[in-house]
Amino acid sequence: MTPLSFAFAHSLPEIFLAVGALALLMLGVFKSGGRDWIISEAAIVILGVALLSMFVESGDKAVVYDDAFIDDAFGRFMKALALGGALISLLLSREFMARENIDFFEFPVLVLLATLGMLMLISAHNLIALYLGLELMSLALYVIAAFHRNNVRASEAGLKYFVLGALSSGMLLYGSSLIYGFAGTVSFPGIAVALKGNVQIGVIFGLVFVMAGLAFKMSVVPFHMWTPDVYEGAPTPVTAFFASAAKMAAVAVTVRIIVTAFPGIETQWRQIIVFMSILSMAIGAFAAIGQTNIKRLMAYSSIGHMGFALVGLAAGTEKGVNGVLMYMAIYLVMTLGTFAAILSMRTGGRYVESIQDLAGLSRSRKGMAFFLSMMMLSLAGIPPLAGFFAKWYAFVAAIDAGLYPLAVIGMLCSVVACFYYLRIVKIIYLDEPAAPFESVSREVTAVMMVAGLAVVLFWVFPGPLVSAASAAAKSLFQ
Amino acid sequence: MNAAAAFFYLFSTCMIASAFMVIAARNPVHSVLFLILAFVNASGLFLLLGAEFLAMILVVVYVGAVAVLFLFVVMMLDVDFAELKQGFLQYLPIGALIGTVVAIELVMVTTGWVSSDASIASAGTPAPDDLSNTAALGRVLYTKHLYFFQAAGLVLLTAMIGAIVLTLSHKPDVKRQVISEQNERDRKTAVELKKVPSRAGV
Amino acid sequence: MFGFGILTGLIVLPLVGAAFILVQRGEDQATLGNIRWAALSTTIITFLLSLWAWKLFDPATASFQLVEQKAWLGSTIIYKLGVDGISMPFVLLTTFLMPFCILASWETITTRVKEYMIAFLVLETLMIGVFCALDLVLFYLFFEGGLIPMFLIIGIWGGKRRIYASFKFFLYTLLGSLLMLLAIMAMYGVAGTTDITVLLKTNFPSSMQKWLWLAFFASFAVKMPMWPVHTWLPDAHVEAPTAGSVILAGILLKMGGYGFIRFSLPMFPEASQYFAPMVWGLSVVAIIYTSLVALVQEDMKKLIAYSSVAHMGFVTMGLFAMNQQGVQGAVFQMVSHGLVSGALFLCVGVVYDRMHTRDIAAYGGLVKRMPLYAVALMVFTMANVGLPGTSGFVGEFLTLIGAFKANTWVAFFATTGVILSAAYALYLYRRIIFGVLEKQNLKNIADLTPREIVLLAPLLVLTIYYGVNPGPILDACAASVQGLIRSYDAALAATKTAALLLN
Amino acid sequence: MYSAIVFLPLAGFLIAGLFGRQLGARPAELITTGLLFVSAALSWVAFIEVGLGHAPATVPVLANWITSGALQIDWALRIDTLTVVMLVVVTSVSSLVHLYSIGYMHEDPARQRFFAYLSLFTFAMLTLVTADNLVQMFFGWEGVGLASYLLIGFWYEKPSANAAAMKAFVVNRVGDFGFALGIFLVFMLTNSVAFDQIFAAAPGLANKPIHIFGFDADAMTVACLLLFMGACGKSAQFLLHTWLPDAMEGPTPVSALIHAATMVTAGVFMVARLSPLFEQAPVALTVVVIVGATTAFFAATVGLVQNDIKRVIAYSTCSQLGYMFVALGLGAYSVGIFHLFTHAFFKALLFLGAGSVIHAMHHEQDMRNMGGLRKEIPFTFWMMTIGTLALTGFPFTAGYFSKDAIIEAAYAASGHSSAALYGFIMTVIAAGFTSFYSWRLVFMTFFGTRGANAVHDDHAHAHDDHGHGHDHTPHESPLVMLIPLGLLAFGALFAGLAFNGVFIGHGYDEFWKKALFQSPSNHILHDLHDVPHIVGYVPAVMMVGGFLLAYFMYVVSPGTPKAIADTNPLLYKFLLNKWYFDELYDFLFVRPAFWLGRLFWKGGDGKIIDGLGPDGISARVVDVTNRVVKLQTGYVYHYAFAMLIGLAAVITWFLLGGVR
Amino acid sequence: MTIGLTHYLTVAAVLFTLGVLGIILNRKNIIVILMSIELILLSVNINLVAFSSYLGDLTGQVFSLFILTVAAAEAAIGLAILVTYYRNRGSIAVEDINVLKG
Repeated sequence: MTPLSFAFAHSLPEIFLAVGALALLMLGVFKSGGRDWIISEAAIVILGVALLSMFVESGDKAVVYDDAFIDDAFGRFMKALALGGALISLLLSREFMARENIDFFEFPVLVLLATLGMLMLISAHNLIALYLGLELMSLALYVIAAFHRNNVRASEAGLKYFVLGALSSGMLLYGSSLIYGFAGTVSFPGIAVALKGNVQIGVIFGLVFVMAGLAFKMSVVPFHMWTPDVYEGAPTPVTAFFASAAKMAAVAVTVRIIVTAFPGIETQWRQIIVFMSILSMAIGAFAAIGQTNIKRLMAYSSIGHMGFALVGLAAGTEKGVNGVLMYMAIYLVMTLGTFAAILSMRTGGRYVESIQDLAGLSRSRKGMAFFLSMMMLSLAGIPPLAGFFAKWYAFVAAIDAGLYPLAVIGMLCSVVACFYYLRIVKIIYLDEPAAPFESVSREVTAVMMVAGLAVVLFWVFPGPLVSAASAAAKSLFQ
Repeated sequence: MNAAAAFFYLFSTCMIASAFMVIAARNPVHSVLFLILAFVNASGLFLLLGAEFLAMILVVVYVGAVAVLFLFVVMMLDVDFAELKQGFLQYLPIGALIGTVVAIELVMVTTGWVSSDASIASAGTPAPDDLSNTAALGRVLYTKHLYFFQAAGLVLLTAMIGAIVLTLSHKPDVKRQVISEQNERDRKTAVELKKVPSRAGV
Repeated sequence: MFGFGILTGLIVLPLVGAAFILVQRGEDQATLGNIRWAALSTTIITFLLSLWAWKLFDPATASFQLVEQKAWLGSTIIYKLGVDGISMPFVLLTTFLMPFCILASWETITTRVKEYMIAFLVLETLMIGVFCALDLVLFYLFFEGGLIPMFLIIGIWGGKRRIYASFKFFLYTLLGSLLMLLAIMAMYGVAGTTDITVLLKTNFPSSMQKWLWLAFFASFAVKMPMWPVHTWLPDAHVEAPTAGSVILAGILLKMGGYGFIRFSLPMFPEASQYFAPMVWGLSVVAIIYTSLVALVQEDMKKLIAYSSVAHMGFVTMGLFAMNQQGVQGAVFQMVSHGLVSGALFLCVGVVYDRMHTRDIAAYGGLVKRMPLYAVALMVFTMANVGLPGTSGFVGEFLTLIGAFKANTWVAFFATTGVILSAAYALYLYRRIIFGVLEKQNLKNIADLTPREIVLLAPLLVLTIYYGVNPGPILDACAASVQGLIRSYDAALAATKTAALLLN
Repeated sequence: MYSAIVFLPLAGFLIAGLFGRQLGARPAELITTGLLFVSAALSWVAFIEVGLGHAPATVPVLANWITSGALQIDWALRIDTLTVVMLVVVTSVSSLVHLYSIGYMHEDPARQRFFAYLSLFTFAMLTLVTADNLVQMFFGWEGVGLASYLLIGFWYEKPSANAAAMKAFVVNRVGDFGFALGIFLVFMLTNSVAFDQIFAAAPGLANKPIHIFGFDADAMTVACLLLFMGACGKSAQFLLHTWLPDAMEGPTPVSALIHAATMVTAGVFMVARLSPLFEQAPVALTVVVIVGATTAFFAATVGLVQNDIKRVIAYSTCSQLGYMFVALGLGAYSVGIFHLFTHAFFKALLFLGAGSVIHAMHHEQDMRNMGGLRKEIPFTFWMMTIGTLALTGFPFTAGYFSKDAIIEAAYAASGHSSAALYGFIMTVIAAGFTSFYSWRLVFMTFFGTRGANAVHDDHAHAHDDHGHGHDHTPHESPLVMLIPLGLLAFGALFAGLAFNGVFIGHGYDEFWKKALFQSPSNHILHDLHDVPHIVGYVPAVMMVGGFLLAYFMYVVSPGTPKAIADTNPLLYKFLLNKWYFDELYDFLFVRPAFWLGRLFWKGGDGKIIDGLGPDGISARVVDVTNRVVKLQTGYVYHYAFAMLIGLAAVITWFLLGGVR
Repeated sequence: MTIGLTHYLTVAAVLFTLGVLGIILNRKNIIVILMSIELILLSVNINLVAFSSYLGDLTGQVFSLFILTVAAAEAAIGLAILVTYYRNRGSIAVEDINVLKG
């Protein structure tokens, strides 16, 4: 057993977050103001510090807390994404929460706790750690989904999310129990060892159940049904948080468990992944076409994008993981940028969510129109925008692994998907202007601009992300 | 048939029957009570398996806390339970069919379990022979599984915050006790003397 | 400059202009004037720079020149630019046509001038990039990127059915190119690099070649466009603003042909050989079918659009004839078609600006009021018909003669296009220009303005110049085409030997 | 000098075309005409030097045109006897027509344009005849087509003129289709398109089989037939002749220049030029004879009943071109060229004379509205008579020598070739018809009384609006129009006599040098002189017969034609409607083309391609979308159910599939 | 007949299925759904404890212990959300929860 200090050193960001959350909680309670920006600012700082710590090279990977927690480049990469997502979501939330009169201090605290859950999830190295991380994240997410507690839609969203989420974690647990029983261990590498030359169908069943639970969190078809409703009903910044940070954690743990625990049954899990990937891409593409609410549309869009990310995972190779990482990183930026834009949609003193409200945006708000359009086209995967590179890396891996039908289906779906992204661009640029939007806070605009520039100019300077992702993917296979 | 087997069948039959009643009962209060029954039976099964600590915990936590919480909410929300569960019957055939299929498949798979030396050898926390179940758990819970313990704590904290933030409402028309204010009261602030003119009313 | 070469300069220059326009503020006439002049001068400077590049270019060698290379996406996907005799003419064509597009939009575009100019300049960057890129991913980037500005150009400044047209254009071409993207990925998987110069030397297994070829074909055939995936073109053309049509016909269509020469033929010689009959068949159908369709059109732009499809049929036919005449003819045909169809669309724009209709029936007897216009249109119509002495002839003739060597039936049917093109083109001309000027609203129509003369005169001169002296273009690509064909034949011979050895 | 001959007209075209408006009409006319006369003078010098003298045949290369692999095409001038003959014909007639047009067109507001076109035409024709390779010839070939198109459609406000112009171009293109394929095949066979190389390679290609269009055929035969198809188009031979009569919509000088003297003879010239090829393809030559003879006969029959003065002459031209091809097909290339040479003079004369008549009649072209003009325009009458005499082959006029030579040649060859026999019979009959319709024209126009058969159809008056002040007294044309008539009449009378010897007689070898090729087995020229004298009289008999018949029907008994027409209405209608070729083609090609076009457009593109393609797919996508969206009911239990089904499906899959 | 692991697993499987069916079939009352979830978790616990016992490994019991903990937390959150929802909507019928759909 490694000394506890060593373990602490490797889980410093998590500890920092946990302590920070507790401190802020106390601060919030004792200040008793209820609505104070200090808390959320402090939370942002905490997240920022944790994010920065991810860039500190801490050497090779280390497994601590008795096989429960792993610290490696892959984890750091995904944690950085999750933290980034959380940070930006929190940044975006400030104005919204204030305007909607729900700017309670608990919100930043819950976001911190959820983020902590994500980090634990990303670093999980056995099934118990996975479950606890997942639940810590989920419980906090259930709450903040319903955070707009006087709003029917928000509480319905929270309720649906909770019920289905609980069901999914039940499935995950059932699967975990099967895996534990058949492999005799909960440790990921232990499972991999136990599976060597001795594949029982019980483990495969366990894997299916576990994948179902994780697929729910990733919002992958057929475990995606909650996504549109919850995305629509939850407060917009919360939706942004779901779509960004929560996805990162879910994908990260899926990748990790598949790569480290189940390399022995590649054929089986690949079938599951391919199945889910194809369905997700198709449903994401088709269902989004009929949407009129932009948050709902983003929900279907995210379903589709998870399908694309899974294309990379289906390869199961280092290249594939690299593809997933690139995909998630770029997807994160696009999503946050889009949600920043959605948060800029405010007319007559209230937030609007209808796509038609964007009509003629290019006349009234040129910058926003441009960035949102670029975001849409990037989500559609049109080069030279960043979204193209995301698809590139994912599909290259699939092609490399010989998954041609999957790749072809994916491409066809992306054409269908392109239609609705294009429709938004059309509404922005080609339609007659609707009521102009009111001005929004500087941070929302800044997020939109930074994300937009990153998406548009990614191709000019792709080096850092590419090398970081490939290093992260490599670390997973060491 | 030995006693263990008899008890096993007793507990499991009761448990499954009450579980069925949980979802089938018309009155939610009955559902909660059947849930309690199911947990108690499960606790019996745990005892049969030699997990005494968990058996007790199950009774304490579930029967004592969770089930009561349910009961509390059911009562509080005062929902109408007289309505027929039409939908229940509508989806019963297909639901039951798929459910049965899943159950049969699960059973088929679990019968394939074999205890292999390899899986026993890979056990992360072998059960010590010289300690009672509770003691053995206690030894690992705060040492080996410290991380889990802390995480569970955070989960509970989250649940607490969540429950509070969602349900605690600061209604403006509700009078609340503020101790400092109470303490600071004195005659001057508490009592106001008014000169009431006679025969004029207040 | 910073280790970048002249080609990067060509690519960046329009972006600089776009950036300059971007920072212009205000909606008043002076600002709009500035924007227009900025766009025009940017394109002209780019053109001059491309001329300088041409001066540095040595047509005697088949290898890539002016090559520059930088690390980009990791070590295998690189930023690599270069031109050879096949791409150089297209680069020049692009830079040459751009000032005309700007000029053509000078007065007709009055709304959102700033965005319009930026879209065009960005488009120029992307188009030049397509022809200069020596890395497949980079190529794809530019190739697909062009969709965005073009989508906006059609969608914002287009005609009545612009939404339909722009969506059709976008999604149609996207579908094709995504399949190509998969092929690119597969090639990357096999070769471990996307450097085109390396891929040109890579031998792909023959079973794989067919799939790769088909995937590339899907993209280029749509882009060309070949029959039966051509239906987006008439719609796009009809709805696009004049300059958009010019670019579409002048350059975007050429990307497909360029792609065939650059990728399909040299990289998948066996598959090209295998599928050549199919391409011939489609080309012939395109030539006859679309010519007939052009004959019955009632919209000027649609007619020209259909004739473009027919002319592109000659290009594909020539390319897959795979001999010196065919391929060189195809290159020439593309350049020539760029000039001629661009000019024709400009001509349509001239009357459209005056009458705001493209209905052929709305015109008639224009020669009475617009003699200069009639002359210009006559020259371009004749070039479209392929009259010797105009640039249209050289390409058509060479592709046909090349095709004849490859397959006489193909040439036979394709040559009927000579008759049909005369029929539809002259029929159009007759209905617009000739006859009695009896429509009341045409009575005061004015002849070409100085701006329009400046617009059309250079194209007219070049159309005739290249018809009489096609040497500059043919010589430029001769060595490269020769190299292409030599390696193609060598590859086929090698497989044949291998097959014989196996037996 | 040779460059000057070719490029002076181009200069004229550019000056008149580009600066015509600034210069004004008169300077433009003078410049173009002047340049043309210089060119003509130089041509005669060249003719004397190269043809009659001993200046060597040269091929000065001007510039490279197209180079692509083995294909090397130069701009070059091939100067040999054949060329100079054509140069003389082209520049002479052209310069005279220019001159004539100054008078004829003097009221037209767009004269500059007219003269520019004329010069452009001349330039194109000159490049055609000086071409050193097939492609350059094709350049000239299409160039004259363009000029012809422009000139026929010169009066652009006339719908019939526009239609005729288009028809001319398109029908010519049909011929060019064959020509182009011929060029391709020649290139494939010889790897060159330059005449020297082709001719050098030709003997080696005789009887060489080739697989083409799915058939095995004789290479040279196929090549020559394809090339001949081009000749047919340009020279308005049977089946591709329909454009020529319609082309009469153009101003009359145009008809004289293009549709009589020069352009239509390009086909003849081409076959003669390519004689080394045709000599290797006897089957092709047979086809040439048959087509030529058929045309000669067919056009003559139609000419019998036409009422438009220009159309009569047009059909006559068509018929005469048939004669030329008969000669070529027999291998008597020089005879064909000789007829071309003489025909140019008398046919241009006839056309210009007709123009003078029309001019006098204020743009009236229907002969039924004429009559008795002999008195009013005597000079024109005499000129027309000379032309008619030459055309019908009156002894010692130009036509006598060339036409009779053709008939004799046909007879000479008929012994061993049924095609030649056919040619002989047809040409003889056609000679009679020629005589008849030519005299008919003269009699209807110049004899009798005005308007004896008057009809008023709008067609004839279509361009009254640019007529004069309407004084309907015919008047003699100005001098500037009469001088060309006189000069051409001189040629029509004496060209045959003067050049008979060098073209087809004793001076043959010395004159032609090696410009025309005859294979060693070709003795036609020799046999020609050995035919029985009786054969020489046959045409004369036919001529006299035709004259007498015409005289009887139109002077002695003017009611006869109508009576004959009434008794044979079917035949009359058949001939009057030109054997219904236009209707047939309209039915066979034009309508189907439009019908197919519409079918492909609405049905093919609209319904099938778009309907199954983009539009159909997008509609299906929307259907799918609607269904998918319906799945999203909003009910938690449905969502959970979906999860369960997904789960059940996957585990069932694995259970059934087992551990693979 | 001795009671083996399979027996326990079978019981757990049936219980799991019942729990899932409870979620799917129940139409009227969301609280029953929450209780069904508890049934699912219970089945998992039986599984884990049974495995733990037969493997002679405590990990399963530890896992089960934490599941119990989390399940309690989960129930709390679930009921809290339910209460919020009830306040807004005045109903906890499952069929009423479909404002969000499509």
